[in-house]
Amino acid sequence: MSSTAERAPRYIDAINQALAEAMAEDDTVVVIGIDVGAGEGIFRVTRGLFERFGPERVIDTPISEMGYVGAAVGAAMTGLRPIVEIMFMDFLGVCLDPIMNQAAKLPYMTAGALSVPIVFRTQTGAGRSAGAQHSQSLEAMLAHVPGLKVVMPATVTDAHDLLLAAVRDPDPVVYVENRRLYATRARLDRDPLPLGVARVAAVGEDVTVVTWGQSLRECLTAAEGGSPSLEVVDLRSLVPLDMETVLASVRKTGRLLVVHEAVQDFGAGAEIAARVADELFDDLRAPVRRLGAPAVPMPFSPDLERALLPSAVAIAAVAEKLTRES
Amino acid sequence: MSSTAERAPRYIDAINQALAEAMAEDDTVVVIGIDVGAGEGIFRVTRGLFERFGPERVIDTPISEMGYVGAAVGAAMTGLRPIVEIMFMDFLGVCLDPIMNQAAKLPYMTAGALSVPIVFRTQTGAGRSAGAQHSQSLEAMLAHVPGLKVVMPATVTDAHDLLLAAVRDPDPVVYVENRRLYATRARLDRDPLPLGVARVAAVGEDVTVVTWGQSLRECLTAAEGGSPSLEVVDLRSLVPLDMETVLASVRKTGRLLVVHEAVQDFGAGAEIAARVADELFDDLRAPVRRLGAPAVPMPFSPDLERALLPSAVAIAAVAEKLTRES
Amino acid sequence: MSHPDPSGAPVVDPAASAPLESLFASMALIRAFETRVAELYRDGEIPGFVHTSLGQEAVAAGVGLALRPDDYLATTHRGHGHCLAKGVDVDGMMAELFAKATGLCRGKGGSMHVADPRLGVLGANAIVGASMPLAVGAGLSSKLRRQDRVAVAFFGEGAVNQGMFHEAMNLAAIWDAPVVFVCENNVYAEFTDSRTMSRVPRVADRAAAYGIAASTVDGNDVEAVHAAAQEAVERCRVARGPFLLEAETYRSHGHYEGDAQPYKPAEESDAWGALDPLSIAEGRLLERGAGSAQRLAAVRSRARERVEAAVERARAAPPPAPEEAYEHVFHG
Amino acid sequence: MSHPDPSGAPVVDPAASAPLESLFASMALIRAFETRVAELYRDGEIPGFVHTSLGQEAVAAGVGLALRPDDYLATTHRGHGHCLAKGVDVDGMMAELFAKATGLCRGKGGSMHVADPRLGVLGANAIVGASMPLAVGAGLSSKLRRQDRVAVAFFGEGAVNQGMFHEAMNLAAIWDAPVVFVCENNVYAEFTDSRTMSRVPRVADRAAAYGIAASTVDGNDVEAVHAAAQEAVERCRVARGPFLLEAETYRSHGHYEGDAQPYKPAEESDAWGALDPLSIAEGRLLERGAGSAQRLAAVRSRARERVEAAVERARAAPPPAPEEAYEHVFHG
Ligand SMILES: Cc1ncc(C[n+]2csc(CCOP(=O)(O)OP(=O)(O)O)c2C)c(N)n1
Ligand SMILES: Cc1ncc(C[n+]2csc(CCOP(=O)(O)OP(=O)(O)O)c2C)c(N)n1
Ligand SMILES: [Mg+2]
Ligand SMILES: [Mg+2]
Repeated sequence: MSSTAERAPRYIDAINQALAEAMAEDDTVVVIGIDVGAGEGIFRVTRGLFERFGPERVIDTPISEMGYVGAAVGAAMTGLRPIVEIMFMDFLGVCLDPIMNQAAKLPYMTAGALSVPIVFRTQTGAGRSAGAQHSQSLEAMLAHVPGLKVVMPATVTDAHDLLLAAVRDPDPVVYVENRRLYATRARLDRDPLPLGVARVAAVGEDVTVVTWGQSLRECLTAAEGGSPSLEVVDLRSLVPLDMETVLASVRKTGRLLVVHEAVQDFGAGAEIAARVADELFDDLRAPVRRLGAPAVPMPFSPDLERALLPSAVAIAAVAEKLTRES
Repeated sequence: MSSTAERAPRYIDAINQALAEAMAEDDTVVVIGIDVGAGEGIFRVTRGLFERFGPERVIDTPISEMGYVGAAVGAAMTGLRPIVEIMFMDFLGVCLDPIMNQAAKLPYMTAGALSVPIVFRTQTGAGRSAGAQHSQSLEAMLAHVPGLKVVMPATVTDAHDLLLAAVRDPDPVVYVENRRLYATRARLDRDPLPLGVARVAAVGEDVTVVTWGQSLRECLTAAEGGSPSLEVVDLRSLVPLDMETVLASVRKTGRLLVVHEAVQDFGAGAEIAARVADELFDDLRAPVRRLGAPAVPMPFSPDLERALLPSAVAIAAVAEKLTRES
Repeated sequence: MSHPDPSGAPVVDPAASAPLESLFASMALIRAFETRVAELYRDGEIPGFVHTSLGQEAVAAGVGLALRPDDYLATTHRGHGHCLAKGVDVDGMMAELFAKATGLCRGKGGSMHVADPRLGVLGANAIVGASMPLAVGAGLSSKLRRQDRVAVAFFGEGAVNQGMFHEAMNLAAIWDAPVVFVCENNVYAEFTDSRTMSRVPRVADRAAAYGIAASTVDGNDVEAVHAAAQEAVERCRVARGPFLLEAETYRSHGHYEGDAQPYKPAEESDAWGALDPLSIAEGRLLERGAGSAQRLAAVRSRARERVEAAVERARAAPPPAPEEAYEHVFHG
Repeated sequence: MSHPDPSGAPVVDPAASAPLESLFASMALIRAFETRVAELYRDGEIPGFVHTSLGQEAVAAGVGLALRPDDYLATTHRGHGHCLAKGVDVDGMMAELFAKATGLCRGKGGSMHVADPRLGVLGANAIVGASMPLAVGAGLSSKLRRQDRVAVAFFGEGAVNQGMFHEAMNLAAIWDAPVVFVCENNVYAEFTDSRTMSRVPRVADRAAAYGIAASTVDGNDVEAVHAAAQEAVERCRVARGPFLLEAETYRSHGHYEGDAQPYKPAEESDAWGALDPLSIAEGRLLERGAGSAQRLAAVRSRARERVEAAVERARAAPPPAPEEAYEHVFHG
């Protein structure tokens, strides 16, 4: 930790920094959640905030997700801009209503009279033997709910930029961290991309690989092989969905592989795949493929778990196969 | 009502009859929910059951979905076979945890030592000006959760057969009624199809239309036009997903349109579309299309609502366009 | 019955109570509105689900008149009366129920989602229990922004068994949020006598589990409701923390319009019928010489006329344009 | 402190209490298990999250020994002790924590999901509060099937603020389900002193809101816990309805292994450290002449040996076969 000054910030530092910036620039921004205050967060994401901004702006809650997430929605309707934490994405099981039935719907139901500028901060990520109830990537569920924006930062820069953008956004935004990325380090890019724009993370020729969140690393590793040449698109947000960038890339490569850590069946990859297969029907040189986790709850065993998650090796293999199919 | 004896049963009668049969054949079957007992159900689906089977088997609950759905899961683990009602599918917002994190996962997490033979009965359906919080079709969310089976009866026969199959099934099954179908009438088929098998509801040549739930009616109406000639496949269940029947049909027609009442973006139609576009890449004569509701909360206004739901006219138009694209 | 209030003596000067005339007029408006809505629904002029608050007017009026225009209010599927008592425009409400472009929500919300943020009305809500966390958030917002706005959550006694009640009450308590929880105990939740769904018949008795002060009031006595509401609201106003007010009343219509109510014992409805909140207020006004029978009848008929005018305007108003279906999903 | 129990006098004959020797042996096993697990986790031999129950052994042992093998038990992320006290096989548990094929869940569950339905153990659970509705369901099942099996839900004081507590307590009450709610009040929920998260410090005081009888017991006095648990269990056994038992104790390790616990005042941990449940039991046994220091040391070392044997077996056991990842999603 002593060398932090010289070293590039970690993903987790970038989140922390964005939280501090958001709170400093707008005093209606408050952070709400279990142990986010004096405890500095179960993963230490909120460290320093309580000390700096005090208990009125960094608000500890009891274990009452339905209640405090609902209260955060009510606060967002009445002049605050809460960043409310759902400690594990799996806990949507106990607080879906305020997200799905309240925040996502009230602006529409009131024809815009109410606005709900809120960020639902949560984290996900299998690969740590956290068991089936603490390993789910549920972004597809939320992207399916009209009225929610869904962002999934995959890089240190996006961890920072997308969080700030989410806080400044007038709409409810679900911001999903991946805890396997917390320790990754990189310098922040200077020119932030806006929320809603995808990024070409690696330029390539043969196969477009669309991904988001922690799978980006696996995809980039797969791309390092060089053959086939992969163009990796980091989607950054599922809603809004930047199909232009995706389509432009697939127009060039003629092939698409969508990769995500979430369960493949009825996952968000299906939407991308279906759209591309439709819109580029005549341009595709090979079928659009997807690679996600198989339809099983995530097992505790590290070996079993590892075998289920899309790896760089598997990504490269599917991509290679795609080039042979056309 | 006096002519019921002569007339074919309604969809709602078929559900009621299946409930009674399931309870009669197995005395561990219990019905649990808000007002399912003496009140006979808010839509009168459970009428007569309380009188016939008594308060120990038709169990009224307080407005405590998280609690009573969770209790039903606990009861299923310990010798009962509960049919638990979630009055509107939208109320998943207040009871997702016992479904997603308990029932779906406990059998796997215990390597099969526990089983959870439970039916989550719920109903959905826009088109009745019930407003954005009472009109959602959320089957995609549940189909995405490994460990849940998801059935969506579209016909009177299936309302009966799939419910009985769901109760007899050793796994958690989500059984989704559509309230716009309650009053539809038909005689029960004699030979029930098992759970997990799709049904060709109309034979046709030009375009395969895959659907489920209430949209089946619209698709069949669209098919009546005759030109283009539509082959309508009623999926009956999303999990298990009978791709064989779908693929066989699309192999024949070379074209696929997936139709559902749920929001199209990140909806279950994307999974079918992505699979077919992949597996039949060389056989497709036109791109796979989807027709679902646009990504907006369902408005109260009947006019606005009607305009958003896939209609027979729209289905026929998309199908017709598809035939022109190849 | 009043729970011991840890923070001391009454904060409201009884003379500050709204005069019974105003309370009566507010109730008359609600009665007229709901009566007409029930007819219009029966006749198919209003779509969707409609839950009227007939018989419960005293709760809405009594609480509504204890609030400032900038106080917050979150309510339920049975929320027409609460909105009207808070001052929401009758035309805008009626047009909303007719799904017209002139409706408060331009026809997108309907009966179960009427809202008017200009008057702090955060909306009716079709999820039982959801009004409570929303109101806690509004109260928190008021407190943190150093305002003295109070947030009121209306809910039925059926909602008390929802986990959201528990979590919201506890949050309001530990955050000392200016929230008045108003439980309208109208005996029934849909078709169920709520007394069978809890071993503790009195909702106010549950407040002790959160260290929240509470009281039960005769919900058909509009003056009693108003006095209790004012007391509770003023406590919040001066930062003495949340309060649970239970108003005992009776739902005189079905759960929804069209409900035949086979589950209600006749003696019960008869007994409550004799306790009509408008008649009680009328009796008192006459007794006190505060108005003649004629003048009171005029108040009622002016209310009916006001509602009828709203109906005419709603009928005449245009529906929302088709493209509006796609608007307002996002602000940005 | 005992709440008035509406259903009458004690149902348990005090002489039927398990002897202190058995309770001590049970605690010694849990202590040995948890101590070893903490080391193994620190050394990276056990993956995932681990939450030990060190310091809380008396609650597990006292309740566990009041149960029959066919009684149901649902517990939390901190459930090792409860499972062991219910009689779950030490080898199977340890192997599960090692993610081995010989584990109770064949390595698919892990520390937070150990289960053994043969002994009524419906599982540890990683969702705070989830044990409670599951136990209510098990109790309902027992009741409707005319069995006399009792269901126990373990949970922490932090879980009491979850809506599931509220809903489950009320359901158990109105269904008269044979459920003992055991709240292990160990002061902390993660890094938070739970007394700051409710205005009502005593969990048992919240039971009145459901009409459920409740009591608070010294959770470090294994005999007291056992007596109270037996009383509660027997009430359920004879269909006198649910009970809430609060056991006051202290989490002597961090929330998870590795937690540095800056939030705990030193005096507090010291004070509780002096109340070690095993030492208390030992002192009493010696005082009563029921065992020599040597014999008690032998009990402790046998427990450590038992655990060490389990560790060796777990280490030697094979991991699950890769294809098992795809099995057990469905039964049919
Ligand atoms: C979470 C949820 N569960 C169930 C319902 C269906 N429902 C609508 S109103 C109602 C009864 C509410 O009773 P109460 O709270 O007493 O209010 P009242 O109708 O008497 O005003 C129920 C069960 C719902 N809308 N939301
Ligand atoms: C629904 C839910 N919210 C939050 C968490 C994260 N979490 C795990 S344990 C815990 C604290 C639980 O405290 P308590 O109930 O007192 O049990 P203890 O850990 O003290 O045994 C929290 C907040 C969770 N697992 N589930
Ligand atoms: Mg009621
Ligand atoms: Mg604790």
